[in-house]
Amino acid sequence: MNLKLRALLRSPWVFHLSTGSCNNCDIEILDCLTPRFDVERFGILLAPSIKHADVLLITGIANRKSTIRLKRLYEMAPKPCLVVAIGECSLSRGIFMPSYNAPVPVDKVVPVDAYIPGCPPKPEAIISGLVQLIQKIKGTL
Amino acid sequence: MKLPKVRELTEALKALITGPYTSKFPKKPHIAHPNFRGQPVFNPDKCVGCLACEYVCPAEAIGHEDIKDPKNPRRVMIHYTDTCIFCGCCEAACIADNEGIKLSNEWDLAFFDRSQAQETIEKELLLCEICGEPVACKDHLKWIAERLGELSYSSPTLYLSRLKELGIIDDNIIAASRDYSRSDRVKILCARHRRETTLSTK
Amino acid sequence: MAKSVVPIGPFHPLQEEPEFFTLTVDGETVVDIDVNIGYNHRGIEKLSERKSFDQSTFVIERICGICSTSHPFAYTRAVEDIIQVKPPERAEYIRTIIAEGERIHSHLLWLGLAGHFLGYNTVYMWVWKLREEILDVMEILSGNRNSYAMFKPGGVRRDIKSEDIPGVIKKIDSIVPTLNRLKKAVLDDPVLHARLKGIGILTYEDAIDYSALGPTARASGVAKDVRKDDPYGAYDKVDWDMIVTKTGDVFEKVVVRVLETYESIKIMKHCLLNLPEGDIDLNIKDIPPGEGIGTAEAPRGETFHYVRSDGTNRPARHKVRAPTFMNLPTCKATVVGETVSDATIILASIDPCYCCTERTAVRDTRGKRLYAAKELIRLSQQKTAQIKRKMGLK
Amino acid sequence: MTREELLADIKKRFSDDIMEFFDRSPRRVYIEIKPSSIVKIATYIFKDLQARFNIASGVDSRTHMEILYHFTLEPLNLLISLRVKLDRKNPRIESIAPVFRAANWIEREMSELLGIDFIGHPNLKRLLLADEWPQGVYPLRADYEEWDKNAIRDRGV
Repeated sequence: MNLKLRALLRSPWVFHLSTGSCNNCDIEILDCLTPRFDVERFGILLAPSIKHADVLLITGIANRKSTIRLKRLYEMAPKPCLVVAIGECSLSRGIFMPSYNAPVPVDKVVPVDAYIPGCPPKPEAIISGLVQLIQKIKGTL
Repeated sequence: MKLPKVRELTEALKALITGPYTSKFPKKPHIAHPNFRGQPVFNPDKCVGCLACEYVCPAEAIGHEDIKDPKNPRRVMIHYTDTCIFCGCCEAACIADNEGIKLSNEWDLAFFDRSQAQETIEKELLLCEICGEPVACKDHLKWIAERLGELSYSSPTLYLSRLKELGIIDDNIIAASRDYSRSDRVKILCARHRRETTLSTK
Repeated sequence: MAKSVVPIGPFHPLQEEPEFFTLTVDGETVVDIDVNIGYNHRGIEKLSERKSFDQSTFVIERICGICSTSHPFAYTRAVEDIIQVKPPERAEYIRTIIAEGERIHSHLLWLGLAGHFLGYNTVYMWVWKLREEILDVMEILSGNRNSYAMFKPGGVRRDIKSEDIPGVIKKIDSIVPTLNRLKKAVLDDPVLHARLKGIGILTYEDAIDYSALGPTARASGVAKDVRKDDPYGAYDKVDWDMIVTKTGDVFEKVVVRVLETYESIKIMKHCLLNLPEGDIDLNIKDIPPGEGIGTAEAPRGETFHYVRSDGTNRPARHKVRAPTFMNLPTCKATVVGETVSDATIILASIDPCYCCTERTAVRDTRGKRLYAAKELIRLSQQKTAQIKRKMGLK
Repeated sequence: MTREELLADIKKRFSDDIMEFFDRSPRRVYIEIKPSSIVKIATYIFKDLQARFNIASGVDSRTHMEILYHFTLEPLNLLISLRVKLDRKNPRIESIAPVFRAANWIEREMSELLGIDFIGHPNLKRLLLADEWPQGVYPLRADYEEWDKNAIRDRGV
């Protein structure tokens, strides 16, 4: 297992999933790909389809309609895959906690490995979160 | 191959000199602008434990827990990092001249386990001598007494806690009047019991 | 000719929000389109009834990331409409500065995405690099890159320090030369003319019938802009002009948005330079029972907030309507009849903001040959490359 | 024509349908009308006065169900809101979607979130809520309670 994880961490391909978010966090993720933060230096690319994804970036409160697709996409992602929750909404639904359309937080739907708080988190926070996750995984290998 | 126009050449030269636009982030640490609204941090000695920040918080990201054992009554103020939206309402509403809780410049808050995603401070709590319910934090009563000045002598809870703070009163003085009638008047009481002792003639 | 169904989305890697268009395609031309929405629904109207008037500004601000000032702007105007009161002069100026700053970064964001949909990835990277400058400006002014937490019924929460203003003006001026080069690159590019002119036309009558708003309507000649018709904030104290064009095709929508960015830069600099003195908040204590309606001009059109208060400190009912809610149905009029490769750019031309509309959903696909969403983008980029070859530019 | 002429004309033309005319401020006018006359008045305002249909907002005040149809007249900077009161048990009203397509979605949303039935709407199906949302539960009603037993309302650590 750790051989695959080791290979995965050389250049983690990222798949971005917005399950009912205000697209602030989604745009900060896209900001990481643009010249100023340019995560391609670390080999992080937006995977064209879920089948190529190594890291799943989840934003949004996992509302009822999105949870069905979230579960299906999590099963479709090739294992081992890491899941990172970005922004307050995907951590504990933040300010939308009492919303009738958001029954459970994201980590009750899919197992989440790293949490990056912030509303929205700065692109530097997203990059440092990914780097800490990679070091943590590398540390345990 | 088309010859590059002059503009592209100047562009290339400029880029050579100034170097790439990409920020050298992981190598060079990023310092946010001083105006940036980062992680709210409690300031233990300024905070008076009055829960104003908890009432005002739009995302209900600040909670408290009163530990009522008589030996060491404490109020634990909890700030949940995974629910906070960094809006700055708590700092604006803090009665201890906006110093009790302050938004720091901290932005790198990634963590791996959500159950430890909270910061707590503890404040000393005063319990009602009859029913044991929390009255308020000691600092909070001190904060009120300072503002009321001599008016604070109207309420036994205030002046007793204030004088005990200054060390003028100690237990044996209060113990002396314990068994005389209406001795409840000279005790630190919660609002309900203070009303009862004031109105009743027991 | 058997019809096949083309799904776009819901989780398309590049689109920021999940939205799902089901195009029924007959050969190359799109015959029918069905928009299904509902993914982003977070029940904000019910949430706002739980929070006090002051707190629900933050729920409202998180309706949409890229128009996160127009909603609180309209909401605070609605609450002030209930009390029939006007915030102080300085607060109006600060609100206008933040609103215009956001319009600039929202239009730049869209220009970058439209560039990518057409295969112009360098435009995408250039424009988003430019956008970082304006995000730094907003971080200096309001403390966060977006979701600015500046609005409050009756005024503004934070003041703009006067020592920050020169730095901010310098940063805004540094945007203009690059924007000029981009404008020339985008507007005079023969390939774009051939690619975008004449497709996805929203006629004047359709724009009226669908009650379209914002740049989508202004590109079709409907001269409606809340900042001009119902002047609020400091818009009547700045001389700027509304951009209206005639034909309503995708190219006009690009033109309207690029020129509006210049207007916003002009307004923002004017407000920053003569910011009046005075306090910034009315400290509204109680809100009488009644109803109030507030509107504001978002980058995509007019946002509309209806607030009803029953005398307590919580709104009794809070109705929110975002501009994309009115613009999205217009894609039925613009996409039908166009070729599949143009579909993506036409759908993106109304600058859809799904978290505003709070609705996306999916429908099962039938039919034989299915394009994956990525294929559609490749088709659109192929068409651009094909036009380039035809023009001998390759 | 000016604002006063326009309002006087509306009053004269639909005098029997208008129950209450509340001229709140230079930019806001609230007109309460009989539910049966909504299509007639809405078409007049939309077609003849070239107003823009802004939105319709449904309100569940505990005694009755209320709908406000908002129309904006840009040249006069005036917003006319037609208020319609329906009974709360079985709110039904004629749909104005066939008249102008802008009202199509908002009526679908109100029927889904507030339970108002629109007669004659082209396709009154669900717009927002998930398919698993139970029939007959309307979240925006005042008496809505949480039906989902395993919903977690605290941080769910």
